[in-house]
Amino acid sequence: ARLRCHRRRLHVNFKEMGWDDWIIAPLEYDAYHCDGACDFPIRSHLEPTNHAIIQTLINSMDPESTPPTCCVPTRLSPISILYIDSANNVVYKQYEDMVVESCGCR
Amino acid sequence: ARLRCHRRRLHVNFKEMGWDDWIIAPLEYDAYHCDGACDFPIRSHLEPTNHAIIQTLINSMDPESTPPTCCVPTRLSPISILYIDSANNVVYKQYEDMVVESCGCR
Amino acid sequence: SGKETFGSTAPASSSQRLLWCHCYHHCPEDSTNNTCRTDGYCFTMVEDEGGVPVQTAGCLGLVGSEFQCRDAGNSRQRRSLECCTDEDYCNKNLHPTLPPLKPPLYVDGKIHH
Repeated sequence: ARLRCHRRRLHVNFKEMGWDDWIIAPLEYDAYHCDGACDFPIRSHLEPTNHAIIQTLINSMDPESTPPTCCVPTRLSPISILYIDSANNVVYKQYEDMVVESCGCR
Repeated sequence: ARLRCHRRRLHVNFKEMGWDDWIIAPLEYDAYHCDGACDFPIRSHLEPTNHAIIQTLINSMDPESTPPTCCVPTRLSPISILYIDSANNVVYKQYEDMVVESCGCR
Repeated sequence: SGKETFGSTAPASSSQRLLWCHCYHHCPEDSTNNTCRTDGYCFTMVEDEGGVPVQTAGCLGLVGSEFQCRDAGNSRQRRSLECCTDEDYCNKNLHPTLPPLKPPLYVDGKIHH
């Protein structure tokens, strides 16, 4: 059976993406991603909304009519990036929502 | 090609769910749900996070290693329900996050 | 690959003005006359779909525009995306072209596709 919704590793390498021409540091970081099944009952740590619970129940009644809910990030954290902007300035900026801290069913 | 992420109809019928023994009204309502592809580039109305954009880019580089992001509710609204509680009282309560107002890629 | 024509003008949001863009193929549900509005950039993209170049256009939000407008250099699908922000509907003047096909890999004398 498919694993339940959880956080999985995702290592991002900006150099491989061809961004080492504008990003100075970091050139890689751990972003993680969310994957896995959201089936009934949705456990509390997956922080379902009321809608997610209703949709999950209807999916279990009639899977063809309604898809299950999806495992997505529910809490994210920022990282700071040192880069060269389009006017050739060196900038140090915090980018919000870059790292998955926890996953849930929505 | 699969439709892109958008809001779709989902009509909820509490009677069919067997809940008309405790829910007085409404016995049905339109909950909607989110469905569709989240592919590059993620348009502004789908309100992607930075992480969702990074994950989408990595998925387009290496689809086997990383799944695409998922189309999920980004804005929800409540409905009020009149029901009989376990102590046989008639209660009128607002349930949060019951209706999808908009969808996005996360 | 993405060519970003950010130009010197800052994105729309810094002067709290939203930018109108031309859009087709997946406009917002409440869109009228193939237009959309954004706090970020307009874009036009061409991608290779089964050998046929398909063009799409629309709005990208300011969040993540540095990433989306630059695209990732080596996406599996051939595509080219350009962004702009200098005036309303600026993406009508963007005409990205598909990057050249990658030469097949020559390994141990055999052609590997």
